[in-house]
Amino acid sequence: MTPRVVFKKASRWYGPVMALNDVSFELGPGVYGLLGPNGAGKSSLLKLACGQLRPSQGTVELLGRPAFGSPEVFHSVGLCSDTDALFEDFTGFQFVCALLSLNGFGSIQASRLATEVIETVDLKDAMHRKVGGYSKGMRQRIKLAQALAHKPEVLFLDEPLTGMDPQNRKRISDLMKRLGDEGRTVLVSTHILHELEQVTRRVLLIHNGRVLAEGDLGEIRDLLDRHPRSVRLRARDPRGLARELVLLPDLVSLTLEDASGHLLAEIRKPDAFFARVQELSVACGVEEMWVTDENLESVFSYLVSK
Amino acid sequence: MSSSQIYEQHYRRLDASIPLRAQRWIPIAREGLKALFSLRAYLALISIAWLPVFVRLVQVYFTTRFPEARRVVPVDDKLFFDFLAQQLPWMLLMSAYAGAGLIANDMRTGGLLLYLSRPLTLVDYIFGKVMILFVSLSMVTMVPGLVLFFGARSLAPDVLGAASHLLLVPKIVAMALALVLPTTALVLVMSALARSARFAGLGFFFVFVGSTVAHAIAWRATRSAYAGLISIQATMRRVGEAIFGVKPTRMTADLPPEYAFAVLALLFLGCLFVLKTRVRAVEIVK
Amino acid sequence: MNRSRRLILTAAAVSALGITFSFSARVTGTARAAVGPVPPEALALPADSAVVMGFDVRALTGSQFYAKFGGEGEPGRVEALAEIERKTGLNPARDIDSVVVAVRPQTEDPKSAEPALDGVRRHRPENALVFVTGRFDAARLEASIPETGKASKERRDGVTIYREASGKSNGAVALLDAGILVAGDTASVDTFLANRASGRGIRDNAALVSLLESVEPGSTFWAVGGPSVLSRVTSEIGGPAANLPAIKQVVAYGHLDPEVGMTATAEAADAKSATKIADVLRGFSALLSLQAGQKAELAQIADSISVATEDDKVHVKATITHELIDSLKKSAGSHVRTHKGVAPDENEIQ
Amino acid sequence: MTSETLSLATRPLWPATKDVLLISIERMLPRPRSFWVFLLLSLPVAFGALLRIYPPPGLPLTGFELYGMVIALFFVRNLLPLVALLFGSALISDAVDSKTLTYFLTRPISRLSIFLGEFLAYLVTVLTLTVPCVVVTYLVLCAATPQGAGFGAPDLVQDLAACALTLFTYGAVFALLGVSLKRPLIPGLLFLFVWEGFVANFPGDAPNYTLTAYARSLIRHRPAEEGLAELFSKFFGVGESVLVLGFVGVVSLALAIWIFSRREYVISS
Repeated sequence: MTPRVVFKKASRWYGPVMALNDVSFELGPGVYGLLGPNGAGKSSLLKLACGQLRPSQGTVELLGRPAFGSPEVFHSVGLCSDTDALFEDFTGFQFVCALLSLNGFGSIQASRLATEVIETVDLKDAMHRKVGGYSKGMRQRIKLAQALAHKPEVLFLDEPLTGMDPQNRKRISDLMKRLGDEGRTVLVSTHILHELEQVTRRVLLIHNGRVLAEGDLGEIRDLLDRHPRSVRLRARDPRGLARELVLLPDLVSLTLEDASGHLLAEIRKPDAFFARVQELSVACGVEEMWVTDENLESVFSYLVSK
Repeated sequence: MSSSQIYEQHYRRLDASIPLRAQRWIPIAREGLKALFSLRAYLALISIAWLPVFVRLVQVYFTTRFPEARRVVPVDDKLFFDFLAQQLPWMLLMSAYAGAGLIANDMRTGGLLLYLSRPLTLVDYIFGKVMILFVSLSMVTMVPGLVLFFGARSLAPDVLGAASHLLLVPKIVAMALALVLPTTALVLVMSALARSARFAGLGFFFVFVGSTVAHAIAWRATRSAYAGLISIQATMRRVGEAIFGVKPTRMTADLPPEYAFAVLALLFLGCLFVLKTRVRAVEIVK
Repeated sequence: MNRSRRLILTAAAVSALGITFSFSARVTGTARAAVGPVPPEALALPADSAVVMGFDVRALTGSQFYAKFGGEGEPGRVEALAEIERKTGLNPARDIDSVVVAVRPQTEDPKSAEPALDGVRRHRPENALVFVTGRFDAARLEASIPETGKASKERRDGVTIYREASGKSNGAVALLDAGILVAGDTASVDTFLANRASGRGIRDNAALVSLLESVEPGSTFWAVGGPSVLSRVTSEIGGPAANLPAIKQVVAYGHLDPEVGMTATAEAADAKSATKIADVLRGFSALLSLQAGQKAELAQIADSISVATEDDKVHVKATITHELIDSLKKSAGSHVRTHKGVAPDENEIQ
Repeated sequence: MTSETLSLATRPLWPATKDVLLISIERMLPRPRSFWVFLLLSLPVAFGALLRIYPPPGLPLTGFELYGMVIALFFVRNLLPLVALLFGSALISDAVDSKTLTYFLTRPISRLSIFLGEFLAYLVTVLTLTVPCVVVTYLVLCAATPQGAGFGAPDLVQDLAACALTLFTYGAVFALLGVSLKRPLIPGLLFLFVWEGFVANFPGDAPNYTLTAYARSLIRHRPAEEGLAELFSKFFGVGESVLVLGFVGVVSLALAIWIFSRREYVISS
């Protein structure tokens, strides 16, 4: 099957700033994660993919046509952008119907499709309320609804789960999985790793405008686990706390900073460590805890340095 | 029947123990002005608005070399009145540029909440914003007016050198205040009423131009000087004419300057009142 | 999309109702709508006007007729027009849309009727008021006035009035707005302005209104005359016309494209007089035919004129093609060239 | 889920334009800004009503003349260009500011459709706000006067056409500003009040280069000029004015469409 999204040596810069550097990949059916820290170039990549930006160099193709300047492809493409922008004076139903009309659906068909998709994103009760009054999660879901309503072959979802409660996160994650299983191409961008884990194992790792890795999420997980993370703690009784924590098997190092009274721990299995700290919090008077490098930035720095 | 304790639930006033600083509006004004002065377009606007000062100074210099030219272009009170009156379009453009977004942007983006989550009162916030605009508008009216006066005085000491001419300084300041204060208040009201800076700026122009045109029509229809009271521009001009003691235009010749002044004062106070009631950090969604 | 649809429909309904109301007011006559070819603004022309005539300058300058014959002109005339334009900024062909002229009978003014130096009491020309619509450069018009005589300027109720104060004549020009100019003798201009303020005017003269309403809509030029002036016309022209019976009223109108056409209806005192007038006209036509040997075009002209009577009315219709005018002009030109320096033949039609 | 997608071809121009138009009208017309503009445009109605109810002694003008002043000075010369600036400059830039342009740009419709739909929505919106105000002003000032409401009926229709043309041309010019500049307000105001305001009353051929000189020439029964304008203002024939305004409007629209079609809009959170 021909790939639906093709980047060939695509680069994009805004003035002197390089947003995307020599990116090449192809996407077929299925769900893909676009993973990278803030400012990595995820949004620029998505904008290039759905024809909002021209590549400064190289080519970007969508459904076999140049992504920029081919509005016809949007019969089969949906975008849920990261901007929190809606037609504020429209009801949720009107909003989806209006955008369906732009796709060429007549009013009856648009109503049917809109009702159907609004049910899918669980907004039926609020569909006749103005979107201006929606909560953050509801806004996110109606945005998703307009992207899904015309049943596109290719879906670009930029941070789709932002602001949703756990129940809806689950619902939307399941929906994304289902769409992938149906043979659609879904590219989901996020900087939160575990959000992706629930949806797909195929990821594109992007950092500083470059695709660092393209592959299975498990491998990245392993990389992460091999990379020790630093945790800083402040407690009433730092020495007592240190005595208990040293006993943990996956502790790499533990430093007591005398001047500030802080403990600095390097750990491999964060889950077990956090559980133990929880248990000790009352006895040792744990007052504060910072995970100093548990962001993707540090993981990527680690990956880059490898 | 058993009874249980019912707690009265209400908001309690927080008695902050740290007293508020005295000039709390200063950081707002300072940061706002800093942001404006970093914009090239703002500086360009000020520069263009200052061109008439140099033209007038050349004019004054010319009359010192050719005193007979003073019969045509006299160096007197009217010179300064005309100068300030001609600065009006620049002041309006500056109002739309520097003032339209002052409150509108804060209310749209929720920035107002950030301000009010500091030890600041609403009055401090409004005063800070007023000062940003006041300074900006003074930069194209009062300041160039004073520069023109002192420049002209040093170029033509024989005409403006006498101590009595120093009275022109308060006159220039007074007319500049008559121009700047109502404009500042009106622009800020428009900025508080509109969520978009563009709409606020245009809304201000709508009101200003609308009142001027309405005056023109009402005057032609009634030939009554009192029609001038509906025009912000006409009242400003009339007050200026009275301050400088120059001959009024025929459209406002019979309009008592006190009335014009009262209209401007009412406009200013009314706008401040609207600002006080309208500027809210949290919008109640019904 | 309901809210916007409701707003648009409401706006459309209000506007449509308003426009319909205005036009029905115009049609039902509750308004001061145009009377025949006289535009509403000109209805303040004096009610005692005896002759009213008009010219649609726009239609003229836009016509094929003008394209063919209007561009030519004697050099002197072109220069004169250029001079007018230089002085007043007015290019009649470009700036004037229409002209209406009202001729009033001379008022009995003992001073103005005093005998001239030779002791002969003459009829003064009738008072005339010219109403012009178009675009006027007020500043240049004003600037041009002092050059032609001492004039005073007066502004009254938004109207600028220039009065000639030289004493020789008593003309006045009023610029009503940038698009309307009224000129004439002071009394007539004042009457016009007074009528305009009070809503009175030509409508008060029912006879004239009915004449005006019989002018064919869309005519390029037209004229109507009532009895007060016409009764004197025939006697004053002199010559063979002096023997014609008096004409009570006349309506004439015409157009220039695709051919020059004119229709005139004159009302005589009775059927007998009408026949007499018709006979004179037919005689004139026959005279033209007789000269066809010298000029073939004259026969064509004679053929194009038809005269008919109907009770006390005489109808005259004439249609002259542009080609005929062209050939007439050419032959006239050649004639003048042949007889260079000699007075034109008395039979020649210029 | 069965695929209901249509064939991969950009939607035809007019149906797509119509759909954009319907959405854009709904986003433009029933908004507070339209309400405020409507209030301002209906000021002459209140003014007229006041004059009719309490006529000042010795009012020297007829109702029709007053109406002429309102239409020429208030509407065509001042307020309508401002209305055009408000709505026209916002055409695309409002969608950029509110970050909703992406919704249009990710549909199978051409950018030409988007622009035309938005521009038509602008025209419908401003005409919906303006036309009733002009008509009602006319009726309030002219009905039941000695001249009557029918006196200027043809002028009323002609004036409405003049208003529409003014809104079209200025709207197109400001739409061009809106798609070309990030902050079109100040350049727009400079154009209106410095260029149009002064140059139209300059001597010589200077007024030929302003739009207002042509727009005001369209009002046949305009009042006499006063002040500087009385000395220098220039008027043109109706045909010439219509041609020039139409030409400038069409050229501006074409340029705006060209720029909009080629431009990238980087909309980010």
